[in-house]
Amino acid sequence: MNSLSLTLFDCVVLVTLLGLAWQLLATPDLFKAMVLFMSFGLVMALAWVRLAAPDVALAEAALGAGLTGPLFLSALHRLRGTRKGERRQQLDSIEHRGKIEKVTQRTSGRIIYLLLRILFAGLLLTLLVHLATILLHVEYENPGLGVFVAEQQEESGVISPVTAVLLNFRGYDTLLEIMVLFVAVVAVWSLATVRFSEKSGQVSPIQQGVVRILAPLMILVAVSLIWQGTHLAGGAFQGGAVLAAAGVLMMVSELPWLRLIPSLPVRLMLVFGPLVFLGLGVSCLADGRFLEYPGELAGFLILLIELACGLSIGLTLACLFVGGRPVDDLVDRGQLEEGS
Amino acid sequence: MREVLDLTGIVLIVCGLPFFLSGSLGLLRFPDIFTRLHALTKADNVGLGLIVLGLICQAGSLFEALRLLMVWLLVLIASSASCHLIARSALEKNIKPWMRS
Amino acid sequence: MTVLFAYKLGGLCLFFMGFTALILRSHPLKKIMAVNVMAAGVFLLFIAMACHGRVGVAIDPVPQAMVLTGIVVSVSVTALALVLACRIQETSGGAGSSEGEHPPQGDS
Amino acid sequence: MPTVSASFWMVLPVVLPLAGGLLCFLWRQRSLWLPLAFALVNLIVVIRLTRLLLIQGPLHYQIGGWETPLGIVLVLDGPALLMLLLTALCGAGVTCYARGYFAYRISAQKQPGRHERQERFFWPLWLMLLAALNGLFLSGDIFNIYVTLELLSISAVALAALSGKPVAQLASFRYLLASLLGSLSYLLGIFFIYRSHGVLDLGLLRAVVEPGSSMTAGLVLMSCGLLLKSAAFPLHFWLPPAHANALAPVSAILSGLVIKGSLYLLFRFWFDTFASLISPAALNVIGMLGILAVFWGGILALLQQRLKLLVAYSTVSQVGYFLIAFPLAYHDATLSVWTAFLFMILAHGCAKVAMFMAAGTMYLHSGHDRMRDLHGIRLVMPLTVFAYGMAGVNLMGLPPSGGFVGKWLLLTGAFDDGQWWWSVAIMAGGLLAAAYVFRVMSPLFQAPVGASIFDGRPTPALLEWPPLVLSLIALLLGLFAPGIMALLTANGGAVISGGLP
Repeated sequence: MNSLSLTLFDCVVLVTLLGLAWQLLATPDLFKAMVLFMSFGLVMALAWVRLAAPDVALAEAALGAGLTGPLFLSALHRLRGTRKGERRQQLDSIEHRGKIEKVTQRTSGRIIYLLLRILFAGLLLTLLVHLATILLHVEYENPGLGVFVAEQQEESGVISPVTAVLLNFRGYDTLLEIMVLFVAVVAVWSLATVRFSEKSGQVSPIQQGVVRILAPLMILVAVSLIWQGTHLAGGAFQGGAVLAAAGVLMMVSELPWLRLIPSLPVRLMLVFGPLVFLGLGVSCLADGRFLEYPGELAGFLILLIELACGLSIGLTLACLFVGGRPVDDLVDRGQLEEGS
Repeated sequence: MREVLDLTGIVLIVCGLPFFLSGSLGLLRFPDIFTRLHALTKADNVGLGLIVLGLICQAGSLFEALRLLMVWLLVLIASSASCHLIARSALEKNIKPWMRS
Repeated sequence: MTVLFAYKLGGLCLFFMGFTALILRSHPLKKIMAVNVMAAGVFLLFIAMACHGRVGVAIDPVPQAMVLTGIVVSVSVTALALVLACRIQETSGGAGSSEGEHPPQGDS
Repeated sequence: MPTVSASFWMVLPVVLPLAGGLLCFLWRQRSLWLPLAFALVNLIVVIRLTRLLLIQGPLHYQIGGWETPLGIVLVLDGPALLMLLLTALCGAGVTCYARGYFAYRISAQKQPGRHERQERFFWPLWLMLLAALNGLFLSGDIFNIYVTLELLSISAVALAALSGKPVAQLASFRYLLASLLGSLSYLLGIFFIYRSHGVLDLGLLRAVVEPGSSMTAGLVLMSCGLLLKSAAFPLHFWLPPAHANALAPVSAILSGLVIKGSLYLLFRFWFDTFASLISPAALNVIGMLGILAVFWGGILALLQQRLKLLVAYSTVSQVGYFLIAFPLAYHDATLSVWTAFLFMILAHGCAKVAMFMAAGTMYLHSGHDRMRDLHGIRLVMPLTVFAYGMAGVNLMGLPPSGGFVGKWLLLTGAFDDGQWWWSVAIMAGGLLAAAYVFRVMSPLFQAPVGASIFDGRPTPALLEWPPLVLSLIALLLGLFAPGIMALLTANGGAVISGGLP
């Protein structure tokens, strides 16, 4: 890395990052915080590019900024929609606040409260400085596992080192991580229901038209991202995120044919990727260890796993965006009334 | 030949930058949402167009140039659509356009 | 090296800023955002560690893979936390809200 | 290195529940056989692994066939196997109990759709949690442990929120934030460790660890995360509401199994992998926190009006005992404190699972768990009350229970190296436990005021027998002590695969 030539750029990125983070955490306006959060994600993606991590940059742009932002926005929308008083969204803190206010009415209480805050800040600052000095003083940084990855690259069946680590050397981590995504969907479905068949009918025709053009393109991009993961930056997560973004766009635009009712096909799709990954891993037990792809088939198997997982991840993320088990009024109205 | 291309590229990019600058300034300084949208879309359309043209001059292959053009096209579609949506929802919320008073 | 150190310092700052906000902010959405900022700080540290800044030493892909894993995990946890926050709001409502429109909650 | 053909059994405790969770989600008809089959097969696999361990000694399994610095290795040694056994036993018990629990509630005709929905989501979440726990105990790689911890906490949070009550959801939101904070702290710790040694494998780390500021920072950060996740004293705020307001089988899982995961890791890191970094001062701090936890949890348990909250606070108190084991283990050159720690974990796991299940059955019958109003419930469900009492004996630490063996070993350890002051806390904590257990038992045995408050239906066998069996196992654990010691020292003479520090 030609380290000194771009220092100004780095400084701008860093200062923007810290400033955005400070602003988004400090502002009392939730919507503003939301917008700042999305831009924070985008600047973060810039930092990843600068730090030679294109895979992470893609994932951050697609997942961190592209999907988390809408997640927050729809949550904010739901939070505001439920109650009239936007100001009273402090769920559990009202009581707590009251206590603090009661304490701070007296001068002695105010001083103690201030002292506590100073103590807390001082503690954190000391910790920060301590950790930073460790980072500064210990000059020697281990080269890490890069050497080993480079040595074994040939045997992994893929060209991109990050994909080799993700799906071959440390494929077990990735398997569990996909399970985390799956559990998140199960958890979200167990928590809330969303009425899907309600349509506002107020979507602008221009939006629908644009989405009709963009969605197929995005799906194309997603597939190519998954495919190019074997030799360039990209892979199942990035591709899946783009796929999910296409799904989110279509849902927001209320395209008529799109329904995400948790019937068997949808559940099958959700389970498909994890099950293929797990199944291939187990089938490797036939003549080897768990997840030990036979040499000549490794590349093909990894591509297969990436495709299957990419599809499932896309659907999973879209389901997370929906934010609950979609319920069709016509199909299980009875269940909804009985449930919460 | 190479130098001419490089020079053209740089000139185009430098020409594109003021559009972004004025767009950002407009976003910060203009009085209401509609005028701000106007400022932003100018930056996106013309500024990005010039920069993409400048980059195309330095592109290694035709494929790469096409991809850059594609980026511009997509941003055009997305920005005009989102501009429309923002203006629409502003109108729905009965936000009155700013008048010189 | 100094550039990388600056990034690492930035990562640490993000971590502690998020931590402070997580403790001091009371709104659930703010808390979730604070956790995300903390996670971004840790990821920044990992990625800055991965590119060593030394000539001839390959970039270590293992921390990059770890960060990818971390990003996916944090997105899924964020989604769950957001739905949970919405549910709390919907079922308990704000103080003094109308109770009639909710079905009575049964036993545990 | 054992042959490949036999050691593939080691991945099954992870792979089978994962597959089970996916399949349960896919076929969501209420069915007993699928989750029960998976829980039983898991038990069988773990028993098979026990035999394997006894014959061959500690096992290593390279996933994907990659050598250690690059790949991930699963490690099966004595402590890991005991934790697997605990999880498999309690898991089978909880699975049976949960089936009975949901069937009982669905047949009560009060909002059956809601209970059916809860059951439908309970099974996949629970099997995923089981897989995460098994993966955690088997894992030999710090980053892989992070992923399993995340899988564990996300499924635990989802389970805790399953009851749908606003209180439970609020509690599980806090639980989620606390465990996220713990995970991030752990991840930051991994950063500091990886940057100084460039390896993630526990075995390799043990070989290269040397005192240094970066390593210490890493270990401290990781330990803070784990302490938060295991609800050690000042960081326990999230535990009682989350555990007390969940569904009964979920409370049992959370209290009996989930917090044991991070506690076990903590002990393993401090006395196995990073043992050379540990200073006596740090251990004493942990021990003091333990003493505070024992008293704080015990006193608050005494003050509770609700049965499930009492049991939850008793968990806070019991976590204190595990922490007291830390300073004692440092001076102890023999195996006794490791054994004590594991004994206490086993005994507390079985007893707490049984206790929460018994409390849940009482809740089911009476519709509440206010202790004042539970008079005479003994007449309605003698077996459940008996199970509760047996589990209580364990918490008090009376012989021949596993809790007794654990505390006895701790006490001898404390006296052996002259640290008698720890023993005062251990014994006082036992008295506190006796007080809060009897506080529950006495109303249960009083004459009923009016029997009509109880649901008139008979208690199904599935609700009665699992807590009874588990509490009896916990009670008789002391009698199996020689066998368990044999497991710990199987074929190598060392408790852990790499030997003690």
